[in-house]
Amino acid sequence: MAEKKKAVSVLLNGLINENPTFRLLLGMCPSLAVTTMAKNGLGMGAAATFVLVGSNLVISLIRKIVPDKVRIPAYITVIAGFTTMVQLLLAAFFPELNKQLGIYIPLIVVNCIIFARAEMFAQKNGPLLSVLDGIGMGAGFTLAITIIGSVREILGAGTWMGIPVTVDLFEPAIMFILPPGGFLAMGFLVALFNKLTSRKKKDKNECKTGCGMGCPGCSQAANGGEA
Amino acid sequence: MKELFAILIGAMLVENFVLSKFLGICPFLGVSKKTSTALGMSGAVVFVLVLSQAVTWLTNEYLLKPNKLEYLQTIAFILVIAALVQFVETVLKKMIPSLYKALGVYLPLITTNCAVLGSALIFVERDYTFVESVVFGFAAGLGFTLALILFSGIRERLETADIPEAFKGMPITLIAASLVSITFVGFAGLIIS
Amino acid sequence: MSILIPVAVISGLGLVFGLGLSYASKVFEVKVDERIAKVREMLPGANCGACGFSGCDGMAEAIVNEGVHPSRCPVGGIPVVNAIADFMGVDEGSIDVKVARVLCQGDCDNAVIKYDYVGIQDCHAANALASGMDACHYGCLGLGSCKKVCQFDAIVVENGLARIIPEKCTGCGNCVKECPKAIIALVPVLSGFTVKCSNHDKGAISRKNCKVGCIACQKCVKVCPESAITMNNNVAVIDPTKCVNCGECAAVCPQKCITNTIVKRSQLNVNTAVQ
Amino acid sequence: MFKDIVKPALVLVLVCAFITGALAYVNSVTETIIAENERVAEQESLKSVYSEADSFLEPKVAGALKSEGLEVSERIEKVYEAQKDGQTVGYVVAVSSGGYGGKIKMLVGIDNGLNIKGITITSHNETPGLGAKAADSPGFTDQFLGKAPEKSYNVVKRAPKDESEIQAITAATITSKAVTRGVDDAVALVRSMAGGV
Repeated sequence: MAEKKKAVSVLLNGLINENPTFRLLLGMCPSLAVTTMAKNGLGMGAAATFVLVGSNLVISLIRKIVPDKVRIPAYITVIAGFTTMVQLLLAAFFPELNKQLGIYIPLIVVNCIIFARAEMFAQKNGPLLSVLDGIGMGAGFTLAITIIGSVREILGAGTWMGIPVTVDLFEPAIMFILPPGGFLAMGFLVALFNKLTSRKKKDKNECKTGCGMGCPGCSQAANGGEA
Repeated sequence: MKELFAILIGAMLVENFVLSKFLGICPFLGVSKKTSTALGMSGAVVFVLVLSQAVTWLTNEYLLKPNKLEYLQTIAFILVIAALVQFVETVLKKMIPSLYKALGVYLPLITTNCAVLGSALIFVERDYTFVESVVFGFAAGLGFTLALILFSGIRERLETADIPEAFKGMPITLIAASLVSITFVGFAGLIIS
Repeated sequence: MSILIPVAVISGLGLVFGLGLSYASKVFEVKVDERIAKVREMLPGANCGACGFSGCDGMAEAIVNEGVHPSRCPVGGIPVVNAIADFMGVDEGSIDVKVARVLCQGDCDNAVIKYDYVGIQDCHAANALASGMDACHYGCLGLGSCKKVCQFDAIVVENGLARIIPEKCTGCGNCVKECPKAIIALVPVLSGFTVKCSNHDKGAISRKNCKVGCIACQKCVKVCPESAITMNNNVAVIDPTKCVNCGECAAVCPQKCITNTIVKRSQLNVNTAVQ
Repeated sequence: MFKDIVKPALVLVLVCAFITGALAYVNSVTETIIAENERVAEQESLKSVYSEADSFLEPKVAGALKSEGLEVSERIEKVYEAQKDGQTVGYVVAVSSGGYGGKIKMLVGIDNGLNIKGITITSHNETPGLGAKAADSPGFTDQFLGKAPEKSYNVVKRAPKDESEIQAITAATITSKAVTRGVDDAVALVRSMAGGV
């Protein structure tokens, strides 16, 4: 039973409390560059998940025989192998998505998430757990960059997945499609994510500040509770 | 000669790797806490970028192109980069231990740095000559350094600012990065070709 | 057939790099005493500097090369010290585990304040402004500078007063150095009773500034059977080595500023387990 | 000696060989499909520019054209001959001219009578919303349709008076000029190829 519970916790781990993009802030390059459109985010997420799961599996299988001296090149070759496989498959069967994602597909190789998971997780755990971790992390990554993609697309181009959403509500701010918009959207989303997930941890009675404004000061600065 | 100059300025300002092409963000956000570490890191990145551009160009020209193996570019390039970084790491550890200590953990981090592989893929896409691609790598490294040092100065000031709870740490850094990258959008019209 | 060429090319590259890397790591081998790596692993790795070295790496090197005694690392506590001592073949020696304690009880309800401080939430900043908003010149400002610097999350600021959780505290001493009022002291974990006040004003003044301040009435000094309490410029100080935790002083203190902080053995954090 | 030099190298070679083997196999499967996709995409873009033609010959690269002594500016990349039931009825010229954000690549369809059949911009990185309008909204490129003028077009800010004037996109004059220069070069090339018939 514990084994099963651990597997489930590893799977869910990647989604919320260790979400690679919002929590660990890994894989920033693709998540900022590709998310000009929600559809791109989804495509990129799926491709990255495939590579992540594949490489986690293979790396966890060969982790015992790879000597430490060539550990990094060997793992990187495995990841590159899967990335090229995705590249070929995309070019053959989804040419349109391939044109959009362009230079960013080969960059999945250096996507920090995959290499980080390989080093941190796959190297220490068995194949089954690694695959689950890959799926969890991949899903977390896909979820995150699709959200970023949607935010940027709605604000920047007034459409969502190509369907016009805000026809005359407001003039879309093109800035969100440009690089600065990527940073901005990402910044606010991470802040929102912190706000949501940190609510549980804050202990009520801690009075945040000194007695600056006498005791009412504490309540005003903390979260409204009476000091 | 004009062409090289255009590439140099282009890669450093117009298509700044970090702020407009989104390559190399992980170290950019991770390492820019202090200017000294930022300097160390960008020194390593420029060094590796130039070397990797040269080696990857040669591999592409004499190994991949003759036997039409373009699809193996990613795997060959990343293999070269990983080996190169590890080689540089071992040599530095022996020859200049002080520099190695200063770079510390950032050196292996460069292997997964998107900027290095990104610039290799770009010179293939634009099929630059050997000199052009090395200059492009060097310029990209300079662009990375410029962005990193500029940004680490800002981040040091951020430490003392009074930031709302949820924005502490990474979110405020990202927002600061977006403001800096707006300034770089201003260079867009600079291409002289 | 067309599979052979790519395999040959990439494996050729792999071979060249594999040989090159392993050869390079052999040629450029840096002689490192592997014991240092082992000791480094045993150290807690908090890099807090309590041992006086630049971090755990510095400490590990010092233990192996200069024969420094592992007990200099307070954070690890007994198990770490014993492990390293056995590994290095050095006798463990005795170690008195220390815990930090805030010598003040002036929270929002007890301490009188001089002005409303609306500035950066940092004790140094407040202290720079007429030595803080508390009327009592020596009192805790409760703005959490110590909390910011504590790596073990052992300090909680409640109601304007910093309090240290003995179970989590590893005695690294970072908060002692950080506090602008210098009212955090490192006391042996065994010492039960401490005077939780450090104001040196005369009784009348301290009574005006704080409801629970020590007014130097010296009742505790007279009643202590082991005469472990001495007056240090209008504030009582209990000498932990002499104190037998009888509790007489706490009972007789009119201001209730001597508190019983005996930590039950089970609560102790495994790092600071007492011998 | 073996343990720390040969073994790592051997493992690395094995990993590389195994992975590349799998890749080569995948490639052999997908290679034909990718080539097919590219050919279809190319035909489509050519068709969109020259709808009447039913087939296009293999493109001639700029270098080859120069050797034929034709007027080839450095903006020209290659030329496809457009055929209608076996007859060469016109040409599609692939041009790339320097715009605001970088190279703008486009295809210009011109028939033997020097009428411009159609223009599509295949790749650019102009600023979205401004320069990008040249590619997104057909309004700008449609101005070129019809008879090409004797000398070259000129770009005007206000409403065009006659065939040879093109109204620039507001706040994107560099892009408008770049596209116009590209079309001029294409017309000049086709004029020299079709022998000014």
